[in-house]
Amino acid sequence: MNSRFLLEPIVIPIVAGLLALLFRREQGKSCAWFCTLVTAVNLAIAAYLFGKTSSLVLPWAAFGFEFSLRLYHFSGFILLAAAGFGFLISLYSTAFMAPAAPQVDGRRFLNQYYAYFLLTLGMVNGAVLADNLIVMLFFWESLLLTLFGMIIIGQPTAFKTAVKAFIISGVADLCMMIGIGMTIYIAGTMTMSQIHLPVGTWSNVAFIFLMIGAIAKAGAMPFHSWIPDAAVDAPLPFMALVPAALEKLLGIYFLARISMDLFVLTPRSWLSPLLMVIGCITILLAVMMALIQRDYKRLLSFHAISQVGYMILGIGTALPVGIVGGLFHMINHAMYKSCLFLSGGAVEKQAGTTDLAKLGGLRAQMPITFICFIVAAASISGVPPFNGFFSKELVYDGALERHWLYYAAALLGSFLTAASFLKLGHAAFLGKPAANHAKVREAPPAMLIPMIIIAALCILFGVWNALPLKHLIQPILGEARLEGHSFAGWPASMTLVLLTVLVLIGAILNHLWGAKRAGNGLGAADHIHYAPGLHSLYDKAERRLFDPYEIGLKIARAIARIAWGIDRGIDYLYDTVSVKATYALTAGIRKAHTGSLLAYLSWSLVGLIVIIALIMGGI
Amino acid sequence: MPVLLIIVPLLALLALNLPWMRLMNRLALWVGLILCLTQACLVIYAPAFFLEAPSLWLGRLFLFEPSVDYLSLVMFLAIAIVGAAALMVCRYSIHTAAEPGTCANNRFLVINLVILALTGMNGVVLANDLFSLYVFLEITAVASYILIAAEKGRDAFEGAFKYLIMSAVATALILAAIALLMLTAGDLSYVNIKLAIMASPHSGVVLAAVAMLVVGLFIKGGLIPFHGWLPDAYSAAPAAISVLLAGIVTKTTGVYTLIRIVISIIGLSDTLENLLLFIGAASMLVGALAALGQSDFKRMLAYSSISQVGYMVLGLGTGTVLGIAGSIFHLFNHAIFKSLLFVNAAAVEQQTGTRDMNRMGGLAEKMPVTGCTSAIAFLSTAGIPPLAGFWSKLIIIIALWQTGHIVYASLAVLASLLTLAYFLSMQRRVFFGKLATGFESLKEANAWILIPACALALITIGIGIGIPWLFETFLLPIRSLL
Amino acid sequence: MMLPVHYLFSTGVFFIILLTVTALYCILFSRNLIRILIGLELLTKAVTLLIALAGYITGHMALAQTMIITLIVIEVVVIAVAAGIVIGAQRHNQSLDVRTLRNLKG
Amino acid sequence: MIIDVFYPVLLFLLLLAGIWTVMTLNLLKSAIGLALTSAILALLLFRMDAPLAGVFELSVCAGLITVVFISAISLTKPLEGAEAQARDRSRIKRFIYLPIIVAIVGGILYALHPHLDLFLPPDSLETDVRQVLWNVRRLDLVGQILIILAGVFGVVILFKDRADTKGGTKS
Repeated sequence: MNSRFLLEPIVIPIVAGLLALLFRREQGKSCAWFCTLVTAVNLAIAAYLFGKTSSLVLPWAAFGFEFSLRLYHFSGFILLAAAGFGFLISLYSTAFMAPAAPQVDGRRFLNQYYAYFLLTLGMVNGAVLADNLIVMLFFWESLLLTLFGMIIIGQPTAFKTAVKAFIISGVADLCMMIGIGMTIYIAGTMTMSQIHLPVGTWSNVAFIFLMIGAIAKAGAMPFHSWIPDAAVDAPLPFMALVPAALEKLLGIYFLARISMDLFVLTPRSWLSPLLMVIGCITILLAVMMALIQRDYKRLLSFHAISQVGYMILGIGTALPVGIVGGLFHMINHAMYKSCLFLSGGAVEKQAGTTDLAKLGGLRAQMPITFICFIVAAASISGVPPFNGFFSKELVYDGALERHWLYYAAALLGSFLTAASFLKLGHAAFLGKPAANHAKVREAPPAMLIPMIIIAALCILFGVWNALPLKHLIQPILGEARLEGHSFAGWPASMTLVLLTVLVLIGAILNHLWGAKRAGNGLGAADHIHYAPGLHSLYDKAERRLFDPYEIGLKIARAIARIAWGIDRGIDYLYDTVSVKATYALTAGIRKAHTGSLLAYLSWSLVGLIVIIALIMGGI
Repeated sequence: MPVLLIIVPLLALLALNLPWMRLMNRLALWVGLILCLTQACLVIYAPAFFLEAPSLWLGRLFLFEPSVDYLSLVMFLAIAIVGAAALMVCRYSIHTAAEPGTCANNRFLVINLVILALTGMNGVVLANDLFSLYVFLEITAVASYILIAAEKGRDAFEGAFKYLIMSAVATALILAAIALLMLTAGDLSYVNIKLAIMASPHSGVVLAAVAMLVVGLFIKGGLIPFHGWLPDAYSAAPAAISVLLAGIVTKTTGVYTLIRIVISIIGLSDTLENLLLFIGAASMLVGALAALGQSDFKRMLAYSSISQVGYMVLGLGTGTVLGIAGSIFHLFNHAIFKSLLFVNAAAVEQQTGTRDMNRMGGLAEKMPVTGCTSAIAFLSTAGIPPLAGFWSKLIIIIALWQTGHIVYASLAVLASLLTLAYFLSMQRRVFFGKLATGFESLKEANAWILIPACALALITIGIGIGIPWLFETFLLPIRSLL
Repeated sequence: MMLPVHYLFSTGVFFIILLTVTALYCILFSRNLIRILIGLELLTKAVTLLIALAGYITGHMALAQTMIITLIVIEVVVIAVAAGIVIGAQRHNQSLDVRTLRNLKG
Repeated sequence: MIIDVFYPVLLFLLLLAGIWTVMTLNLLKSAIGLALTSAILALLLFRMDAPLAGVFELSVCAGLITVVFISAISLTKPLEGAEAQARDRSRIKRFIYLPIIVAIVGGILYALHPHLDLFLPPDSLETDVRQVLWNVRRLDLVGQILIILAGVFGVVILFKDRADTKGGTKS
């Protein structure tokens, strides 16, 4: 294979994305199919590239800086996964973003939507393939722009959310930039495949900065707060594509790279517990918030945060079993969470709302959507034998090996996840049909097909977990690290499985009790919501008092006020002194140019005499 | 083969002045454009054409082996580009005489003279002998005097006269220096003079010659305090000629020659280095400050030109490879963006009938292409990344920093801020804001001016992005000259 | 006793400098444009003499002669053009006074 | 060698002619003074074994350029009456210092008596001026053609309105 072929997955989507901008607003449909075609091509390329090894180095600038790409097993895998989601969600968008759908914003800028879609895909491909830290940073940062663009074309209120997402990601990327700078300085090279840094004070700091960038991209706490807002404001396929799939893939990919390749993360290093704690906190807090949501999309978005915790927890264990679990969870999560978002989109499009209080009984009207939802929800809750179950078991294994507290936290998270999905499913699909939804139909095929494919994959990856584990995940770690273990098949420890099942049964019982108490599915979690002590915390959280972004904004405002005061003073100085001095000088110079030839000539002659004296005297 | 750069235009000129006036009148512009574009294409695609030895019959005919190196190539390219732009502006702004058939058709003569000036500059770049250098300097200068006065306005004569007198004094200085150097070397080729100077570097005759030569070139390049003629000549010249003058004439006759002479003949002593740095910094600052106070569009650009020449001399003054490469690079960039600004000035002057910036306003609304390209040019001049000007200024500043001239480096940054200030003020007064009264029926200029404007803007952007290529291909080879 | 070459040179340079001073004085302080041109001519004369002297002293008279011839040709062209410019300026200003050439300033 | 009494005398005469050219009140006389200076320079050139250059100097500078100047003077109308007198008075005031300055500079130069070290190169092998002009410096010839062309264009442009009176003076 010609190694220049590696440029194709980057160039094709980006060029196509720019071309998409040329479509006029009325040509939304052709634009949509154009985009689907491009993603299909991209998928074909990714499938072709998968499993191959290649690298490409193009000299790019005079400063010893190269544009280098590297394709190997891991990047090929992520490339393939991203391409798959890209294609399916693009297909889904053709129906969802159809101009006929009145309730969806964003279709006003359909060409922009698809342009950002393709650009995002191209940038992700670039970031995954990049073998040079600077090149990767370039693509990584470019994602910021498409992220901003994607959100801003949503609801009219989306501007605030877009700015929020931009600033949060920007801060995280800034950290990453610092981290990359330090890494390059320590390692003395920008080529990722040549960097293997041992543990040390400075490399730890660099690691933390890089980690912040990676987990922020994946959406872990405390860099999560834009996701729930975006879930409401941005076009829905964006949620399924970016925060649910691509950013998880990219963030966890990079996290795995830095903890396995660039740095050597060992269980003994204090970084490992740090990651695990972040993982646990993310799991618990996000799922607690998810539990009380009353909006289909918002609830899902909190889960998108919570599940990242499992991946970080898994990778943070620094044990093969945990890492395999974390990576397996990454791909599983991308699948079931996109499936869930897509089902949410189907509900939104057909029923016209995602407010759980206004939904109900859709089971009969949208049976296929319901089945897909059940599969995905079972996956995310870790019900055997769906894929989520297996990856979670691996993470549990790893966590338990480190400390039982991590395991307990993860298990509690699992309980709450199951509870919240029971609530969601109950409220949306079971129960009494809402009065004004009598005419709701099943979604169009273009939306159903992606959901069905993803749901089928969820089952496949669960039942036949040897397929992804042996062919996709385990080669990433390599034989040396695995020490001959294979994690395929039924989980090793029956005790843990039993505990999991017990927890799930507990969740169902809890739900039944709560639903009976509240009288409907929506209120099934109210007893937790209004539990003493939790109630006020929840209230404050809902008012975003704990949102790091809001806190940051407050601090920034205070600093700005102080700085403004200082600035006035300095400004005054500038205004009076420097500007006036400049203008005085200017006026003086103007006055000197009288237009008299005599003056000009005499300046020259004086200059001549001075220079002759200078040079002759400088002997 | 490079000698063809002089011979072919000469033959073309002679052919143009054959008796078929009507035909030739129409052909002249195209001949000029073809000459320029051929030259540019040759530099880009076939630099070997210039570097190879002359073929046998040409060599026998001219007994002349010009020394062409990468420095010359950059200059040939700049000359060709600016020349083409100026010719197109000629077509736009210089009107044919009332009786189009006669030989005294103004535009025809102007185009002939522009070709002559370009030929002269090619000769300046080619020369490897001081006296030939002088001859071609004079050809360029004489063509410029006539061109400035070509429209026969009152100001045009005034500008031309001042330029003529100052330039003639400069020429006398250069000639005296040549005579003194001949006294030492007995010959005038760069190589022999260099050897002679190396043999007796501290002889009074040589030092006096160096001083006079340098001052002569300062006058030609319009450096502070030898710049008196420059704003007058630039602002009084016809629009197309300002493009040529500001873009390339003074840069070739002044700055390029200075660089060439410093690196091929006299070398840099400490005194000369300090002198160049001081004069460069002074030009940079005074030019920028003076530009800040102008209300005449072209006069402001003229002062800005002085300021930019200051940067080039500053780069030369560092004496390092990086500095000189930056200096050449800035010369090239300046040729592009300053001609672009003058092209825009031509468009504005022609369309509005005034050059007074205080009477303009909001022209971008009516002349969007002009407004946009001028914004690109001024951003490049002010050194905003990633446009071309940023890189060359950056290289110069880095070179200053490396040689320990931190004060000069910070002055360069300061001057860059001033540049931004006066250009912003220009852009605001001319193109932005509310449309000034009286310009309601203003139209965009025609293609003869928009094509060069867009092309130059694209080059500026392209250089900014393609800097690595340019740096490797043209600028780093300069290392071999030192 | 001075060497003949040195005598030639220093005497020549002595008068060349004085002639240059005269010419520059004329260029600087004349108010008549034509007289400024005459000053310019005097300056050129001084330079011509310097070239001849240099050629003579070094024994490169042939080279110096070709230079002088070229120089004279150029000089004539410059003066013709300058005369044209002066006459043009006079037509606009109705005066040959250099002080009328102060329209461009600032 | 021309080391005889004529050399300094001719130089002195050259200077005197120059000063007279500058000092004289009449513009026409000034032009003639310039011609005189040229003629003396030509004499010097003859004595320096540069006959060709001398002939050129005599014919072109003393002849042609003087014609150019005189035509230019005749094309512009001189001041008359009181204005002319005022100008002459201010001219005398300004130019009375010239001989003094020349004398001072000369005195200083003589007193300093700067000793310039000359490092002379070897003599040239080529002594025939035509040989040099035509064979060695052919590029300068091309340059001459170019500059004459420039002169022609210049004269045509600048004197276009008066082509009948002025066009013929340029070769």
